[in-house]
Amino acid sequence: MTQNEDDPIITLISSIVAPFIMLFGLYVIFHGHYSPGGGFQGGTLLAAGIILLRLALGSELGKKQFPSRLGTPLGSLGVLIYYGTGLAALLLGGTFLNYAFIPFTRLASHNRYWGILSIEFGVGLAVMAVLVAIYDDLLEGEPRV
Amino acid sequence: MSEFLVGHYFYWFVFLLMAIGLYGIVLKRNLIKKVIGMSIFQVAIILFFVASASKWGATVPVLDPKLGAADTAKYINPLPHCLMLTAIVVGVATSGVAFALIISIWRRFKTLDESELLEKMKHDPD
Amino acid sequence: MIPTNAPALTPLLFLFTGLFIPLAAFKIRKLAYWLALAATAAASAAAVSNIFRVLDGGAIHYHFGGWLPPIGIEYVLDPLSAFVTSVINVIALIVLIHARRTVEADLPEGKHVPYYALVMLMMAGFNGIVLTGDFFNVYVFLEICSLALYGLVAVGDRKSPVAAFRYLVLGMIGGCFYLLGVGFLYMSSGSLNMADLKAILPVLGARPEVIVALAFMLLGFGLKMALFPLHGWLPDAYTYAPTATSSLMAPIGTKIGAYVLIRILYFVFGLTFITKTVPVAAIIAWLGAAAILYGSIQAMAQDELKRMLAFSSVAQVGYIGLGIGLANPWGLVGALLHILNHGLMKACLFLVAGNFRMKLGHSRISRLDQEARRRMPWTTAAFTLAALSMIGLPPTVGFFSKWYLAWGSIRNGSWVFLAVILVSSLLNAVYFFRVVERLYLKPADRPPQAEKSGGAAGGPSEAGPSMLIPTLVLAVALLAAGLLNAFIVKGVLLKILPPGLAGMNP
Amino acid sequence: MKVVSYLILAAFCGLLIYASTGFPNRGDARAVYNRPASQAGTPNAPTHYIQKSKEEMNTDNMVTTILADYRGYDTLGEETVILTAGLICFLLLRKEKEKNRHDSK
Repeated sequence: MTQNEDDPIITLISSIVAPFIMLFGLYVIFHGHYSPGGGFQGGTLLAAGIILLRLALGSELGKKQFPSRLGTPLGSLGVLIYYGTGLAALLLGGTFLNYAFIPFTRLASHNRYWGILSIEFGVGLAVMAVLVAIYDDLLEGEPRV
Repeated sequence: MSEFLVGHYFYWFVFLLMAIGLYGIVLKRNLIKKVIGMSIFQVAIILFFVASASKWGATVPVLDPKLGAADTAKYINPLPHCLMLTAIVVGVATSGVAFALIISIWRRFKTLDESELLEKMKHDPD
Repeated sequence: MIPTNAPALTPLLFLFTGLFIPLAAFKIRKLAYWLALAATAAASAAAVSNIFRVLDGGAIHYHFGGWLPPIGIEYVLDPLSAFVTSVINVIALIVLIHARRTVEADLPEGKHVPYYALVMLMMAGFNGIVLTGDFFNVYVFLEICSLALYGLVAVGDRKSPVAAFRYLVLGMIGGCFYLLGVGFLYMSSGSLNMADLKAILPVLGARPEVIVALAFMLLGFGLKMALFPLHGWLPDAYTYAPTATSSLMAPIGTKIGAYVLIRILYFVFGLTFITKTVPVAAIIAWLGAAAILYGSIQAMAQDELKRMLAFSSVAQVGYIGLGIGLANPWGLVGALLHILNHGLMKACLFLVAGNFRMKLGHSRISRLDQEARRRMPWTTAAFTLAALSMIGLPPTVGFFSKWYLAWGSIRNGSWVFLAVILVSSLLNAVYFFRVVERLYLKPADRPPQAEKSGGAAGGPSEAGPSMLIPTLVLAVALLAAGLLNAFIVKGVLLKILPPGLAGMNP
Repeated sequence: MKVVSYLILAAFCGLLIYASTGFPNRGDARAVYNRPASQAGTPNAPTHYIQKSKEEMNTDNMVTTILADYRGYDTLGEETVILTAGLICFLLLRKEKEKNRHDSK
């Protein structure tokens, strides 16, 4: 890799754009019930925002925003949120992943609605964390110096 | 006959894409090109499933209050789309692992050409 | 709660541990191994108790999310899946007890946490494939376990990433072929559920897309199972992987492919389709016979013990393929018994290779001699017992599985297969006695070399108890399974046979 | 060797085109997999998804309902796949850092 030169245009534009990409990612996660979208797509957008900052500002500054050692634990936490939602349904008397048994509200269909939202959040978190972790690991593995 | 052609030509192009991907995997010597071939193959399979979901004159599988839910011909088939979301993720994961492997191969042998790699492995003690 | 959730218990347990290890062992790294061991022990207990549950009460269906089969995904715990899950989980437990020392020797400490997490995810994938009743779910769990395996292979020797990359390319082609087959079945019937498709396929008959779907599914799992012309990834992957990985994947990995083959051929497509409509069973039997000869002959030429065992695996997978392809009850019972038998044998032999590597610093056949036996008498005894079972001498279980296979070939009137089985037993004897002879009869006439290897290992000694006991347990299990084989066959295997075959009593 | 590979590729294409002769036309709303019941009379899953997802989950987007609820177990597997990939990259590539840390201490 060549010497990292600070290009003001790249730095400025990406620092302006990245928060909006991440905001849009959150929108895609939480609006997945009504329009095309969902946890995976939103998580990818969140990861894109983080990786854009790493590319534009350099890994040193980027890792202040999202430390790379958090990648794998956060990823497994995200999948555990998914798993935990399913397990809660199992413990409350249904089969695994039967959200109708989790008492978010009184209506079974609304319980399922909230169950879907909770797992979409888990999926988004896991995808974001793991994609950033893969990016970090690939960069670390690259022979430099 | 023409109806058969119009109804099937898309599948044939998808199969052609699969053959291109397989060609890249089997006959290309560079490991990166093999990974590219793998991605083409996977994308072809995704296209195949998504193509099978289409219905003429139907809309996206998001409920439209004006259309109602009773007539299934008004929405395209949502199941293959859902399956392919999974397949896309699997494809991403496979490419990620493939690149990780390629990096560790490069670190040890300093080459990504398959025949050179085999040559170096033959002379490598243990 | 446990009885109603019995089918989903083992994969969910492994999945939870696999997800929990990266979090829990973030600070305390030692926890990873013990968590993995505890989960495997619990899963083996659950799997073994599931066998009795199924034999008493019949198949149990488990509907994820409360949706009935064609709508949602179901798990089916029937005698076949209960049998295979208990085999793989118990073997994994024994291998994991052994794995602690070898993983410590092979990997730096920082890598233990992801290593054990990946082992757990791999086991979750295997259990998921065996238990599921949905074709697409098979694909998802297949990808989990094969991805985990690529990673587990790639942390071994210097050449292991190359072996892992080749495995990845072939495994990915296999997975994609399988997915394509599922797509074709979906195009012809609109269903992904196995039980549903079993009802639909007789109505469809031999339509072109159904035939091609079957071909692609068999190709895909033939690759995973390493059936003869598709075995290219196996020798390198087994040889260069770390000891713990190769002793996990050799007894378990290929069996999953065999299981899915049995499931697809006999339980979804049915006997008449695979023998009368499209004679794929015969093709699989011939490939199996070719694999037996090819693997045995290649194994004779190898010097590295692990590589010899890898080629012997190709041959043993051939036996299973032959049994599946015979399409009669004796063949299928032989194949199922060989799944158990080969699992125990290969685990035992790879553990022996691991003990040699750990204590002698190598596992080259040309450098083994009496000295090795004098130092490690118990390991050598276990090796000898496993070798006898491999050859198929009577008190061991290896004899009985070959007996059923031979009987099946006679009943089918296929004398070629009988000849192949007999010749291969001779070949097995040749390549195993080559090693056994060196261990018992070759005098240690090379003091400098012996001293060198002894110096590296720090004096002559037997492997530690955590490594020796699993090896011996497996060796004794071979004898026990041989002596109890009538119970296993009558009590479990005959209840597995699919409806078309159950009528013909062995 | 190269000729054999080309022959295998040609055979692959031939097999696929042979299979495609059995497919229904693309976009046909009356194709087998779009009918409310299969050939054996069992219910067809996509029909259920389209007609019932609003009623059963209060959610408009059918792909989301299938992904997260009807076939939610597949999605759990999918997340596990991507976590597995992350763990493998960790296992294979986080190497120098460990050594450096040991050296610096």
